[in-house]
Amino acid sequence: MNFVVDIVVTLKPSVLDPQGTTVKEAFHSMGYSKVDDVRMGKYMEVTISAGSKEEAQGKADEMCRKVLVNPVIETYSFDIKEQEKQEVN
Amino acid sequence: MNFVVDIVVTLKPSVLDPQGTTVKEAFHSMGYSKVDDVRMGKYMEVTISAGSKEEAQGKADEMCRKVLVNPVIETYSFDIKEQEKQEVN
Amino acid sequence: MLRFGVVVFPGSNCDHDCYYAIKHFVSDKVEFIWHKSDKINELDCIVLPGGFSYGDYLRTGAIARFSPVIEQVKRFARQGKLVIGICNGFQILLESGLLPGAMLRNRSLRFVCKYVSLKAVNTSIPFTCEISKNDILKIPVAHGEGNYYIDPQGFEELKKNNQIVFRYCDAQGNIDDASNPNGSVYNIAGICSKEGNVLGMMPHPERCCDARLGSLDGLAVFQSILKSLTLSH
Amino acid sequence: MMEDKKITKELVYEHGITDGEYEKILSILGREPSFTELGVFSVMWSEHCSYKNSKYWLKKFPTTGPSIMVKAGDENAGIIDIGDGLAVSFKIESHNHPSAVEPFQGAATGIGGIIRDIFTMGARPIALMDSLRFGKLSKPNVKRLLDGVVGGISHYGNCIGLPTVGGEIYFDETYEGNPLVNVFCLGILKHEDIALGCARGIGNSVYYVGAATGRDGIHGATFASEELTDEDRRPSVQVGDPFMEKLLLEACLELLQTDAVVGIQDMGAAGLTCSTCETASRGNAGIEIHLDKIPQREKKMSPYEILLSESQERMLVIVKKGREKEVENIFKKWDLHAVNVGKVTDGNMMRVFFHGDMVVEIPAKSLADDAPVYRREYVEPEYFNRLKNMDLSGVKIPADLSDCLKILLSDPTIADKSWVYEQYDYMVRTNTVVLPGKADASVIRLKKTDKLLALKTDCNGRYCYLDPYQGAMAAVAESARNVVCCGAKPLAVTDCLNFGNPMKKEIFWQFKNCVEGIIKACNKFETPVTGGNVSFYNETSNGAIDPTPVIGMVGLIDKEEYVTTSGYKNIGDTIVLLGPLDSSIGGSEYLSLIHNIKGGALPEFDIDLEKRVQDCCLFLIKSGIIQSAHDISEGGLAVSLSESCILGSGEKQFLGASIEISLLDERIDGILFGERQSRIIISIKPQDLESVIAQADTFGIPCTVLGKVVPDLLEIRYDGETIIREPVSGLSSVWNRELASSMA
Ligand SMILES: Nc1ncnc2c1ncn2[C@@H]1O[C@H](COP(=O)(O)OP(=O)(O)O)[C@@H](O)[C@H]1O
Ligand SMILES: [Mg+2]
Repeated sequence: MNFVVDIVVTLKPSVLDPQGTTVKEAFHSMGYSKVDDVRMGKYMEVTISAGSKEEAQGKADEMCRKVLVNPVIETYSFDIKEQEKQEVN
Repeated sequence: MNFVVDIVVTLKPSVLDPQGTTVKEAFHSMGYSKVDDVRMGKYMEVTISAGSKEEAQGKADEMCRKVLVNPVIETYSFDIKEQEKQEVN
Repeated sequence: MLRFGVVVFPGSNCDHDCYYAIKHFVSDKVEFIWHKSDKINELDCIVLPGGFSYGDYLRTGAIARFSPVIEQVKRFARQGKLVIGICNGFQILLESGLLPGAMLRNRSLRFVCKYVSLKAVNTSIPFTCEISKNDILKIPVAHGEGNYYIDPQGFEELKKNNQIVFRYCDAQGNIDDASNPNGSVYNIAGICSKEGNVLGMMPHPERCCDARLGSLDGLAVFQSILKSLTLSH
Repeated sequence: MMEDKKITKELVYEHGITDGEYEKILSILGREPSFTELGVFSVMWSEHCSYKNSKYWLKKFPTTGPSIMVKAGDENAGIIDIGDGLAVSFKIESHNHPSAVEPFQGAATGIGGIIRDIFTMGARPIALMDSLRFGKLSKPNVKRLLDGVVGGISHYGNCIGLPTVGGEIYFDETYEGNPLVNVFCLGILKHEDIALGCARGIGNSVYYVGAATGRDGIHGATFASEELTDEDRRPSVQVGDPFMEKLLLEACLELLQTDAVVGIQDMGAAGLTCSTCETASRGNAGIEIHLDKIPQREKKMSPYEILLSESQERMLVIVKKGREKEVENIFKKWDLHAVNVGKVTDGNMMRVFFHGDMVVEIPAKSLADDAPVYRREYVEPEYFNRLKNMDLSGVKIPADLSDCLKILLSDPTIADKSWVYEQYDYMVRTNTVVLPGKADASVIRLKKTDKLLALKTDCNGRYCYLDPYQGAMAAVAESARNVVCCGAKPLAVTDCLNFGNPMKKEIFWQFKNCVEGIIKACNKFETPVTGGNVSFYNETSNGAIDPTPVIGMVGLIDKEEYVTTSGYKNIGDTIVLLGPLDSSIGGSEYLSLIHNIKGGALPEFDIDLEKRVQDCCLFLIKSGIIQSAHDISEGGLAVSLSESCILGSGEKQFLGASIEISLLDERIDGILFGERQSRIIISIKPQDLESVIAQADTFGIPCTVLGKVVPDLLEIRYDGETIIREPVSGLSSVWNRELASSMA
């Protein structure tokens, strides 16, 4: 079976996010004053094959911990689906 | 009301994604042969205030198009919630 | 003669600079170590040079730490031998756990290449024994992710063990925010392992070993290595 | 043949092919082209690949000389002998339109492309430069473009490990919406290592190496030949992969050290199509390739798409029969896939197959060399005489000239550029002897030799607008002057000709006159043109950009001692002007910035005098007399003096200058801020003044003692009256602050 894993990696809340701050300021300077906060992260869409959803889950978690995420500064979450994700827009 | 907008910006499918490709190859060389594809993108969590969900939606869409995304190479999708997103892990 | 090895990842680009500086100004015996090597020759010091190891698109050094050569480097370090990581080399040392902490993007979000001043705050390790305490060195930085981060606990550990080696300062030696080129915690430019045999630093000492390039301050690091190795031989 | 769209008149026009051109295609083929073949012709005969509108004029450039080893136009880049068995290869290229659409990736892939042009020649790239033009910095969109472009250059150049050692940047309304991003690369090689982009030897294998092919940039070459007006036709822009290119670069250079390679060619504009037909054409051979073997990133690509894709980081390599394994092993070492996709054939045909079907059969030469060449019409634009004859005598001299100086120093075009170059790793490879910002040009050493090279790009678009012929001459002259000020003898140039739509007669007049100006100046300086690039259609709905023929100059420095920088060195040194004092303000930054006038006749420019000034300066440098040298360019004498003070100042002490000028009946603002060519301000030890005066006399140039180096203050007196008196610390902070704070 094929699974699409949508992974979001963000900086831990305790770590300063200069990129988020810059984007927030960009919004403000363009007149979007109602933007209260911006946090930036990485998004990864990984397609894997596995025998079951549980197996895919385990694999994805391992891949995050071993490669995709640096636990000193980052935290992650993911979502697994069996079919392709639908794009808005 | 406060809304949390989770935005994902990815490269259009036809555009080369060197980040994704290198990560995929890294997985393969580490023995994760079942990884079929990796696409990398940006994730942003933007907190905005708006009168209604519809207003927030419209604003978020405009912000994506005007600031966050270059439609020549990128595409985006987002999700709006009224309260804070829960982090897995 | 003391033997140096310079690790070459496909995206290393200061490998030749390190090789050149060592060969001409430090020790004749220097060789390249290919990243796929799972065996290394007898060496006294390994240099992890600057560059973009495997493109570094995920995180700097994130993929390099899985290369065969890094296993060798870890073994080498465990034996108490000297390992110096410069710039990307420092990032790899962090990712592979040989040094504590992590690198974030520069707070300006921009790459920065310029001469900076460094204060040598630990001069009791093999990499700095020829430098006097609180000496100010002018050595260039060139990086996009040199914003060193460590959590408060880890930071206390670093201080307690005297692991902070270089800090960014101004020309007069004042350590302040204005002299911090990337936003690193406590103006940290370089740290060492508890045992003192592994050094990671963002500035590039190999770029100032040659009088023709404007500063000789980088040579002090290599001369320290030479001195300490000679003494221990 | 398969998947054929029916060829209609509309389809032919959509491909930018005229009726006459289509006739020519019919007569070459003796039949109707297939859809794929039509695509092939359209990209090869586009302006970008064929130079059909400019070729006639480009052929007039001086391209020969005693040191030319590979001439302009013959290969991807020219090659120039620098002695001791070494040679250099360098070239400049534009990536204007992609950068306007996607500044970061547009600029990044520009760097990728120019680097491939150089290592294709067998040269190891050792330095980059960037020549940039933007609209006024006060516009948010300009900031976004600048940030993206500099970020993209920084990303690609730094990652691949090449120092970006210098360049230039201008801010002017004319470039708003159509920024110019020209990038330069220089490589070095041994004489015996020259590699050629040719396919010969029947039966030799054709290899495809590097990134897989996707649908990106299809018709990029055609796109570069259109104006940026219609939003919807904006094409997809490629994303660059500098790490891939680093692998390609190292692998190709390693490969070229074997003798297994017959020819090598990068896939730039018009991708696979261009590289196959050009190599075959150069080798007087035929070539056949099989598209189904081409590594593909996307599913279901058609032959048309595969052939026309401009995916980045790809090379074509012609390998000797029987040596394939050796080649594959080298690529494997660098984790690259090399695929055998075809072979060199008898005859002269380029044949392309797809799953066994022949989809293209065209004589290679007809694509590469037989593109139509047009002699476009030109006419002198109405503005030319009007602006030239504009009377400037009524321009008021401002009361506070100190204030004017500070406004000029804070003008982003003049102010410190460290915000830009500090984002580039200009030191990697440990060869950069004169760092950016320290002198009029950048200097790199060549390890294992005594030689050094000085590099600079130059062009003032406003001069070229007001007087294309003289403006282009001035661009060559200034670039030569800048390398001379560093102690180098000008060697050769590359040029990037950025203009509007060549179909407009007034634009073509600018083009023709600029080309003639370059020819005149290159002949004078004995600097042949080794190659370059033409970028037309730099127009927006607001009209064309100022004509901007950027010149990239390379000079050779024989000895380390000759290396000279701009900053003053010692208090008490005498400051001398080589060349004329002058007060004309036509075309100056001062006139534009302070009085908002773009006009007036350019100051008198005598190219013979220019050459003598440069010769004299170089002679004095070689005699060991000169402490510092800095030419006068934008902002005039006062800005040049200020810069030498600022650059000479250290952490402990500011250096200033005490200047005394007497010249009755001349406009003081013109003396201070006028921009006449042919002028270099030097500082010398007082005891050397006599020999400087004697040498100036020998070379037949005017020379004026301006004053001396003093601590802290810049003071300028005119006929005894103090008109400027400023602490250098203040000037320095005005000059340093502007660009960085605008971009913070
Ligand atoms: N875009 C750029 N990239 C890199 N270096 C630059 C750039 N623009 C200017 N510089 C550097 O800044 C210095 C001053 O440049 P410029 O103002 O063009 O000098 P000049 O007016 O003497 O020609 C030079 O060393 C130049 O190489
Ligand atoms: Mg100059």
